[in-house]
Amino acid sequence: MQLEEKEVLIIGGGISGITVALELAQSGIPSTLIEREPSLGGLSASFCCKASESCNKCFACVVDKRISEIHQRQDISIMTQTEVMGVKGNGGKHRVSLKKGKERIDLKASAVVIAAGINPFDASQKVEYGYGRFKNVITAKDLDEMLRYHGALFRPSDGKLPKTITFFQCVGSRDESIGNLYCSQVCCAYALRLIKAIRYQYPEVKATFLYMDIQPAGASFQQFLTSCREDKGIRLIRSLPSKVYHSPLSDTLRVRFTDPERGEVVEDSFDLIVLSIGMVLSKEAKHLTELFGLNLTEDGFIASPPPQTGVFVTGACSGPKDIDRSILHAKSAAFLVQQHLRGRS
Amino acid sequence: MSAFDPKIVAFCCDQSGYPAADMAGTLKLKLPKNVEIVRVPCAGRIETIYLLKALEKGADGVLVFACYEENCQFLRGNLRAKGRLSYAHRMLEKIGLEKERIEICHLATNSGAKWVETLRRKSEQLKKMGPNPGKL
Amino acid sequence: MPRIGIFIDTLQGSIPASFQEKISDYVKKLPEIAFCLEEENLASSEALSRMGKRLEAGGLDGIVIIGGSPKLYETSFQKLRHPLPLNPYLFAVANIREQALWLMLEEEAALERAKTIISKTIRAVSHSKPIETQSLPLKPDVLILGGGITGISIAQELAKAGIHVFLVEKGTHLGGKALELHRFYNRPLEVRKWMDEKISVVKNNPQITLLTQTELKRLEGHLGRFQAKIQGPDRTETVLAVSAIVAATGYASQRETKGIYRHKRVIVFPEMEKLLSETKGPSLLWDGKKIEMVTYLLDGVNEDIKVDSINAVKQALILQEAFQCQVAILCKDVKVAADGMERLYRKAREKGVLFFKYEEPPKLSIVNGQIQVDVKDTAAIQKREQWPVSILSDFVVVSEAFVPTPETESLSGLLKIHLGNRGFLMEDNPQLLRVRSNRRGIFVAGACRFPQEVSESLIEARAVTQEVTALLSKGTYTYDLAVAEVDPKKCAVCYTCPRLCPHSAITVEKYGEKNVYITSGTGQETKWGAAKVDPASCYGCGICVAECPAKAITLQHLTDAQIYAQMGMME
Amino acid sequence: MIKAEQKPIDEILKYLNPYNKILLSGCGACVTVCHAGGEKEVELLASGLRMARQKIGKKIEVLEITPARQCEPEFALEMSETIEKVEAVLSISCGVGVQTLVRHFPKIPIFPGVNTSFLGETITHGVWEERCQACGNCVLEKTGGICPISRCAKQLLNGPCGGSSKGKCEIKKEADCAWQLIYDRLKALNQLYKMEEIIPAKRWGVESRDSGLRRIIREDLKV
Repeated sequence: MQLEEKEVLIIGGGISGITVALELAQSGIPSTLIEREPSLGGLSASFCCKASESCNKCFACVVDKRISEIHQRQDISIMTQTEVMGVKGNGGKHRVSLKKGKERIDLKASAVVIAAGINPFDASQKVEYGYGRFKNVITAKDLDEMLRYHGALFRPSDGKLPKTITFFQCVGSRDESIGNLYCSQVCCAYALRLIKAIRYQYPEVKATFLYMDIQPAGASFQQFLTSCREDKGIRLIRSLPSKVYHSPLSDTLRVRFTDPERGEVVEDSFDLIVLSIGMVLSKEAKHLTELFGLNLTEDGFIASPPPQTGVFVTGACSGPKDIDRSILHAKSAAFLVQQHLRGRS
Repeated sequence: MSAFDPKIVAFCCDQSGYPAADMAGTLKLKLPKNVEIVRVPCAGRIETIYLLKALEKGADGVLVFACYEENCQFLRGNLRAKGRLSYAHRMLEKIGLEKERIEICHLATNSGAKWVETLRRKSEQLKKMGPNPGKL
Repeated sequence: MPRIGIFIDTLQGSIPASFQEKISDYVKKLPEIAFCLEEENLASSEALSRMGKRLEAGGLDGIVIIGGSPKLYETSFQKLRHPLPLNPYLFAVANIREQALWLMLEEEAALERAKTIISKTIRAVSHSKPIETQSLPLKPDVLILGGGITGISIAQELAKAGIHVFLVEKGTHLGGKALELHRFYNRPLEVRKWMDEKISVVKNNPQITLLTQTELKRLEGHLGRFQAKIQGPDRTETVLAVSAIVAATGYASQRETKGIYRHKRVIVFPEMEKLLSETKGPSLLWDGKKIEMVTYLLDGVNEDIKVDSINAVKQALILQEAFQCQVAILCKDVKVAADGMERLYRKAREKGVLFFKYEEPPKLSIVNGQIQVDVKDTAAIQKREQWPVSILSDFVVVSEAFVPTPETESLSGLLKIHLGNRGFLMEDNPQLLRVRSNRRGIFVAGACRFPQEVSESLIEARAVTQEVTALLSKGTYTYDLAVAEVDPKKCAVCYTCPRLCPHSAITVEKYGEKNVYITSGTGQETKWGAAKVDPASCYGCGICVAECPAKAITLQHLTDAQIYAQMGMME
Repeated sequence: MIKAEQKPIDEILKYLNPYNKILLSGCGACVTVCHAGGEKEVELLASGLRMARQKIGKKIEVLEITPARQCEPEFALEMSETIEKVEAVLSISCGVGVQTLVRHFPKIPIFPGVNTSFLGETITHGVWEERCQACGNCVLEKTGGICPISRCAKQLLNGPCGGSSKGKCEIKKEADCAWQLIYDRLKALNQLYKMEEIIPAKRWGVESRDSGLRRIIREDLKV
């Protein structure tokens, strides 16, 4: 089963790209991994640990481990701050021209893996929630970074600990008004995990979770959800808020939503609002689909081309995925790449 | 004589504590001066005797940085460490030493801030407690 | 006095020159030092080759690298075995960047800290000893347990990769639970046809030895040398020698059989699926009467499993479109976290499928031979007192509970792999990346880990195939002897370590040297053994070392002496 | 085998109070297996003793040794050189080991460091249960292999008593009723007739524990 050394180009240094590269290296296939940003890890590298008294299975630590693992390997060449400029050829004989700073590099690749990832939904599009206008309306990504780098929860406006915090689910997902007719599949789990982690670190903080439907994730989710439901400091309310107002005097945010218990519209005040933003395909990934002549799915993610094209799509850019499933999909993509290369030799 | 600066031996699991320490360094967070970092492959490698020997040979406190429960690379190393700590705690109580001198802290690779925070807190706590009277 | 060579890595200037000079001055005064060299980027290949040249002179007991985190260097020296003329385990790293320079407020304190770290590292490395590498031949033979969709797919893909597969199924035929499905929710195929094709490929592939009505009875050995004793249909036993094992034994379903659940109009998903596949006409008939109202009752037993929700929406659409039935779906949450599900859900709503979200379990009762379902709909924008709704249905489709197969527990014992909280195999520890088990060479895939949708199982199957081929493709498994080792003379055979080894790498084996008793008259040796660690299966975590009451186990690359050196207290 | 449990260290400290140099001796057999007196336990206890004495400003020197089996005279005698150097010995082997040392070292105080608990079986790692009281006259043949002496709180030979309820003992609620176990097992073996057989009362004072020092003499083996 000896394979000839053939270049595999992996576009995107997030967890999916990293996993593909590591898996291929395990099978003895060297690859080149390119990443637009100065460091590897992509979106998931900014996530914080969401454990409470025990691990809540968010997989964020796995990303950090994989990043340090890939840096230790010498059979994977990593090029950061590198972008794809053009593509020639097809059917597994691709010539890809890359740009790293001012440098131009041409690369021959027998297989190209696109793991370009996604962008978090731009929350300012939901004007009614006031992201970008009110300091204390933040996205879950902002919260993740706050907890990861500062290890503490605080209100952006005054640096104080918020006593009440609310999560708005489905921001940018399952939303006809912005045309995103898909579930981002990760937000329920990450928001609840964040709530749990915050409640563990700051038992005095009360959390509210405004949602449509709770989407399960993984084998231990039931147990986790039950523990959320039993927690007196967490209110789970099936209702999506309609609008956020800011009261400048008390610096709190008033939220208008339908209370399903009372069957009427109510208002409640919170110190901090977290928008659980979904996933959208990034502009750069869209550009790649044009370069490689790929199609988009109905939901606006990249559709997988047939394997004989030598182009493989994996990770969240092929449809919303959490870290766990991204790793799994990347492994299966690595297998397809291997099969493709074997078929050609 | 200068103010009492407690010496802490920090056992760091290579799967969480040690990378967290590296991350703390990268974030340029500041650590109490007198901390000895011991790198172990897994908290399950830390024997009870190391905890006691650390105190006996001059440490004022011991911290074990282990992975969160259900997140051990080796499945149960963190639980074994927890069990061994409870043995050490029992012994310390019986010989009249504060059991708070030995503590376990669960964290993950990406918990640099928590790592430093825990050590700072421990250092303050030990300052109040005073030097370990059991050290030789 | 050991002779230690020192390399100071300034990491492209991230250790400032002034600091580095002070360090050099300190180091050069230490008695153990053979030489002290400076590099700008030690991990670069040029620096490594310079280092190689310097080491060729020999006469060193160890090398200390003063620089950044050991994680930057270790693998380049150890796992990849950069051709350096010194054993990689004689290297140690003094991490003065992350752990002194960056963690300290003042430079003075950082310098003091760096000095301590360096002297500790020098002492630790003088206790190190070279550790050799071994390799284990791996034949391309794999055992797959379970002939469901996951097992079949893995067998098919592995066979393509040139690996011989024993596919063991305890039932009489392949296919498993997938055969209960009629259609997929996300692809326009008939499951049966699609499965039949796959099954015939598996049956006709010479690389696949298919063994139906066969069960695993006993497993011995470790990675690369598993000896699996299986029992066939006529109780014949065979021993298969395989390199790796995949467990894909699926799940079982359990139907509620009490009270009204016995009623013939209360059915489960597979029954509805069958009814839909068998009915050709324009309407669905039951006892000669047209079915007009079907209610789905979800989340009673499998609240966190998406499959039922997906199947309910899928069936509801067929019922509404092809058979003009009215469908109501009662659930706690509509699970749309699957590709394309949100659109399917919206389509169902547009076609008139009713969705009710309840908190209290709905009540079922029999009214005029039909089933009345009373539910309190919490999702509607109305006051609490307006919540109750009654639905009179011809059929109520309820979920079956998805449970581990009855053999799961004994299988976990045979394979020595872990059971999760809910009794499925392994479940989820993030560090195992889903498909690995706690034992090297054994993988877990599909619904025996957790019940899931077919397309998810297929992805998981491919991921397992990737893992297995990556393991077997090189023909050998190469590993360092940086593992735990038992001293048989000290072993008290207390079985502590085999019980506690998280990777089931320890067995009690027979040793000739210790406690040999000859049974009188027979001349046969019955030996009292000692624990033995299989080095290829050991991950080097050290749990057994710390737990052994007789101090009989040593972790080769991290001995007590090395730990005490790190603690700054030498005996 | 023999199961033991470490004595609380404060109790040990009390009787070691007069001594400043001791030998702490473990045993490589039964007490190692039940994690009460092996080499590792010796280390731990020694460290604890040193710290405790340091704390009260009365240093103690602790030498450590763990022979393969302390209950054999030869192993005990091997320790004599070390024992001569100390003021007292703390033995964390079973009571037998302690007394082996006592027999051979008449002039040195020897203290026990563990409570020898019972003859028992390992249930799982860290859980041990009594199985035998060494009554000297085994009845297991009659009781389906389950010992009523060690496992029945009342040591009934023809049980169960009236307190057996839902298979549990009335004295120790969490323990299984031994006679329920005996019944179940005999039933499974199809030997329920054995229940009808009366087991005569044990003559504790004649052939068993209460008859004074018990001794086994094998004339054929004696040298």
